[in-house]
Amino acid sequence: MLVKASDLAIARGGVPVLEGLSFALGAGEALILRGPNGAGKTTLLRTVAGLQPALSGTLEVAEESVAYAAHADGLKSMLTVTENLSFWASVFGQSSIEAALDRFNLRSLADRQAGTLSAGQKRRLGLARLLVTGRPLWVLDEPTVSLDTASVQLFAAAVRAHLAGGGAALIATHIDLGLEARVLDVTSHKAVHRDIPGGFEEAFL
Amino acid sequence: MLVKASDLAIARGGVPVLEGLSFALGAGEALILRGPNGAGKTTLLRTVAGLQPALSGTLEVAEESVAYAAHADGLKSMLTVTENLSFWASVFGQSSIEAALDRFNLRSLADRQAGTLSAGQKRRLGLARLLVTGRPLWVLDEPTVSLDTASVQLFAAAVRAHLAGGGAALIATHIDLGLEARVLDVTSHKAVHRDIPGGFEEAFL
Amino acid sequence: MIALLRRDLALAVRAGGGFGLGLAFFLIVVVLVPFGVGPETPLLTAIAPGVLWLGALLACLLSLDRILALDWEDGSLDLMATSPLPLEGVVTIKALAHWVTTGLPLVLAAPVLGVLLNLPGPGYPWLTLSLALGTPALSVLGTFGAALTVGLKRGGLLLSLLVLPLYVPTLIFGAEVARRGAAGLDPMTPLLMLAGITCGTIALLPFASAAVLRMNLR
Amino acid sequence: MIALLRRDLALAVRAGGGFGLGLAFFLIVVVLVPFGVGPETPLLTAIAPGVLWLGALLACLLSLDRILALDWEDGSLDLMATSPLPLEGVVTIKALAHWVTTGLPLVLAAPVLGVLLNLPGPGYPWLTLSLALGTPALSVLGTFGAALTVGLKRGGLLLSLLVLPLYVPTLIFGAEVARRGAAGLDPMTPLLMLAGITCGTIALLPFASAAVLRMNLR
Amino acid sequence: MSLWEYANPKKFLALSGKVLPWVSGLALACLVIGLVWGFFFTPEDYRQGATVKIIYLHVPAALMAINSWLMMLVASLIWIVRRHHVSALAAKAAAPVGMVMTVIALVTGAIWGQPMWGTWWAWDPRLTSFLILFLFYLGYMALWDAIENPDTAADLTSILCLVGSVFAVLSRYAVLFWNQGLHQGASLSMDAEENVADVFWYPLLVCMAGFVLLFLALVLLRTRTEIRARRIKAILARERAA
Ligand code: HEM
Ligand SMILES: Nc1ncnc2c1ncn2[C@@H]1O[C@H](COP(=O)(O)OP(=O)(O)OP(=O)(O)O)[C@@H](O)[C@H]1O
Ligand SMILES: Nc1ncnc2c1ncn2[C@@H]1O[C@H](COP(=O)(O)OP(=O)(O)OP(=O)(O)O)[C@@H](O)[C@H]1O
Ligand SMILES: [Mg+2]
Ligand SMILES: [Mg+2]
Repeated sequence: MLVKASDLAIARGGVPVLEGLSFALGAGEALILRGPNGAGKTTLLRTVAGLQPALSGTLEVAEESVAYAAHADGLKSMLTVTENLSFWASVFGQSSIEAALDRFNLRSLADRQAGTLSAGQKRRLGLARLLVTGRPLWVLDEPTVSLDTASVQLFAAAVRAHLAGGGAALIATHIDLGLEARVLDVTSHKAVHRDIPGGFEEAFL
Repeated sequence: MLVKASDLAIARGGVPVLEGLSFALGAGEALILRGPNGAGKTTLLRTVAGLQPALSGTLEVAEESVAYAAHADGLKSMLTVTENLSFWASVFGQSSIEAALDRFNLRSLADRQAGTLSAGQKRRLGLARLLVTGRPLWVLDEPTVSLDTASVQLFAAAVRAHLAGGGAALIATHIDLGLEARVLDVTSHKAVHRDIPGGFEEAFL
Repeated sequence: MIALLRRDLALAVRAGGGFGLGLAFFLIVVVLVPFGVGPETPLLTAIAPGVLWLGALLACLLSLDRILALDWEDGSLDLMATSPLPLEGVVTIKALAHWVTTGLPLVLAAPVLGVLLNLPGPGYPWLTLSLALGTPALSVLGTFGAALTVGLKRGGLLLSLLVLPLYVPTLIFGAEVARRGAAGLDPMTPLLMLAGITCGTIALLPFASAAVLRMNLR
Repeated sequence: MIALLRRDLALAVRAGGGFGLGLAFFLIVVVLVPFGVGPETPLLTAIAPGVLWLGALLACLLSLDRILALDWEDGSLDLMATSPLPLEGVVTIKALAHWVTTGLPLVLAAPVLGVLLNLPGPGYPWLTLSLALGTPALSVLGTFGAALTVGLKRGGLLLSLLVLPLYVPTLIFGAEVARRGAAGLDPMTPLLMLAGITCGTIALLPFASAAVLRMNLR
Repeated sequence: MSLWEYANPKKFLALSGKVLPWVSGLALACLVIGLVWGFFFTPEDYRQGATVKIIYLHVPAALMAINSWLMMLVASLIWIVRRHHVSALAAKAAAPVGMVMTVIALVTGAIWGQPMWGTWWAWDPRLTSFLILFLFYLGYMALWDAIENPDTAADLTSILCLVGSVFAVLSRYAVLFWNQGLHQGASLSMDAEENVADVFWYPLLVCMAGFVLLFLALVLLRTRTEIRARRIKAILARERAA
């Protein structure tokens, strides 16, 4: 089991946004998060990635297993595509970036500075970073933003390969990725109990 | 006629990307730009918006007619939704922002700081800005990024209303917006004549 | 235009930057000087007008990159360039907003800080006057530098490098007015020069800034 | 870790920031001082050690917001926090990279600039030594300040405000070493204090910086 | 067409390729003659002793430091008005040369100042304005360096050069006003009375000619390098896009 959440409640900016979330992901599984804008998908993903604490409930994530991809890609515009990837590869203790370049069709852009890429090309580079982390659990926040249809296919294929290799993926998205995966619609988990213990105003209510 | 391009060639970072583009947009018309990542859609839109010069060909855009919406929304995270909109309204000499708030369902967020909105809510605010410009020609670069399906509907309705009111729209997108509009696929216009006069490296070849 | 000024001032106040911090930096520089050069009063008195002018200049300098960089990053500048506002107007307003949030508080605070450095009595009005005349030029020149470096990622230091030599005449005449005033001499000549520089930059530089900005947006 | 250091240095060089600009700012501050306080040699000699130290401090200060803000804005910091690197290591490396690109060039350039301010002969080795010992503390303290302000939009001035008081002890002892050295007195006591401060900050502050950073990322 | 024809990079490369060896050769000859003559075949000054000989480096370098900024200004104007790439690149090429000249003037001046004024550095107006000039060079070069798109870089740096020139002149007056220093005035006037003695004067003239030629040669060389660099970039871009 890579992640296991039970009766999780999360807050953003001190306001509870989702509650009663329970899900689990094992090797080879993917879970797609859906929900309208502002529902709390980003907040949930940040919690799973360990960037913010949960409000209540339990969340177990395997140690050193998460590769997180947020809205921002964390690219250095002054470095080339290769340099950007190599940096992350060595941070995560991996050595080769060749597979990632090939899989996201970045070979021809390898020596371009990241700052001169188009929106979709940047995003492809951001996704290629996932491959060089070597981490089993991908936590992805709207990964296909500004990708064209061919690139969305590339991405779906990469996810499928990752799952086949024993990985798992937790993906928030608004579009159909063509993946066979469970879907968790967070709409029904909207927080109504404004007094969930742990909210930072709670002490004053 | 709001825009008229004939045999337009454009370059990005000194490299010609598209050539032989001809199109025209009159009142009530919309044109959807399609093409893979890195094709040059953003470059074309920036040219139409007057932010960069064309390489060759002619481009006629009606004076003071363009409302441009880029990837970045130009929001000030420290100002509230209302303040952000009012600022742009007064820059463009308009007075009321009520219609824009209603049309993009921002009423309930009106007093929130823009920085605390979710990705999709920010984008809605960025699109609402178009309504307060009062400009007839909308030039939109992937406007529906991170919008949920309901919001995409809102956006399509807004574009339809704009067209019905005598406006025009030039939209680059990768997804289907459900608009009845002509489509221009830029793929076939990829620049092959590397010696288009005016490219800044041209003199050196 | 007024809307832009109002927005910029609101942002300066709200973002926690604005008024307070420029002043605070000025205060700290002035306070650090005795730590650096030692506490002897005659020495401090001798360097007081210069240090106050230098402090004002550095406080100004430090906030220059706020003038345009934020608007560039979030895309507002692109949108403004396609709006009915002329870019010349935009840069003028930006300079004005910068002066109101940075220069003006410094002018008001300088006499108070003069006390810390034992500025001689007759120097106070001249110091204030010279700062009031000179700081607008600093803001306008700074806006030019900001427009030059706006495309470059965190051009902060490059900006300083470009702007500082441009500040030299203003600093010399400004400090000279304050120095002569403090020494009881006649400060008219440098005062006139200072006023001339300020008027000249305000009249001409916005055009250069707008041109440069247009190129950077391209 | 080494990868991070290498990347930061590459970025400093590539972004046109790095080595050159910190130095340039130092140079400019030192050059501007005489314009402010006047050209009299004895006066300049008297304030030279202090001004050199102040200039180094301000040059350091100006580049502080590069330490973490860029990585924050483009999301790298979030990604690094979820990577196997410990945040303590990240902030240490960041401080080291800052020192190599800013502090080290200042140390090397200070003697040259000393000439401009007529620093007396015996002061040179002590000035260099005090800067070499003191600037690492400035970088480490600066990283702490950068970690504190990283969430805030363009916290540049706020950062200065927070960091400058922290710089006071380093400045006092550092300038004292240089001053005593220049005057031919015995600079041992302040030198030891300076070394103590530097060792202490290097040993302890990274933990505080990492903790603060973790909170800011939340 | 006329002269502007040579604003075409290829024509310029061809022409400058032919001229360069001659200019370099002449520069070398003038410098060797001038310096040897000046250093070994002139009497020592009765007050300054042997140190006076540094004048053969100092004055020509100071001269070229100013002239090279002037040349950059002219080239920038040409770029702004007529947009000839070679002029932009020539301005870019001249900057480091001018900066080195400034540094030579400053350093030889400092070396000279030690015996003459008893100090390496004094805040004399002429020295000070050179220091400011040095800063302008530094800023100009840093700006070229920081911008990726070469056309934008040319545009921005030429405007900086224009504005900078105005402020360089302003600074010069400000500095003069601020401090009337130790350095002697211009003694290069045609007025023979004010000139240095002829024995020093002739070799100095040769040295100055040598520095002018050296400057020309270096700028030509560097412009050619810049053009070739742009050519490589253009070809790479074309290949990548193809
Ligand atoms: C470091 C600083 C110095 C700089 C930047 C500097 C700059 C200059 C410049 C620009 C000129 C050309 C003047 C002209 O053509 O009108 C010049 C000439 C000269 N400088 Fe310096 N100077 C420096 C230091 C000194 C020192 C220390 C001396 C010592 C006595 C000196 C003596 C002269 C002499 C004799 C001339 C030639 C006279 C003339 O032709 O004008 N300079 N210097
Ligand atoms: N910094 C913040 N302070 C306060 N509230 C915030 C903050 N950031 C987000 N919110 C609010 O928290 C809620 C959840 O936001 P979140 O970003 O998780 O939504 P989301 O599901 O990712 O939406 P989207 O699909 O638009 O990205 C939203 O209502 C949003 O307005
Ligand atoms: N600053 C730049 N310098 C050099 N080349 C650039 C620069 N910006 C973009 N390019 C290149 O120009 C081409 C066109 O880019 P553009 O952003 O117009 O594409 P796009 O069609 O908008 O793609 P996307 O769908 O990914 O947004 C791309 O191949 C891109 O790599
Ligand atoms: Mg989200
Ligand atoms: Mg695009």
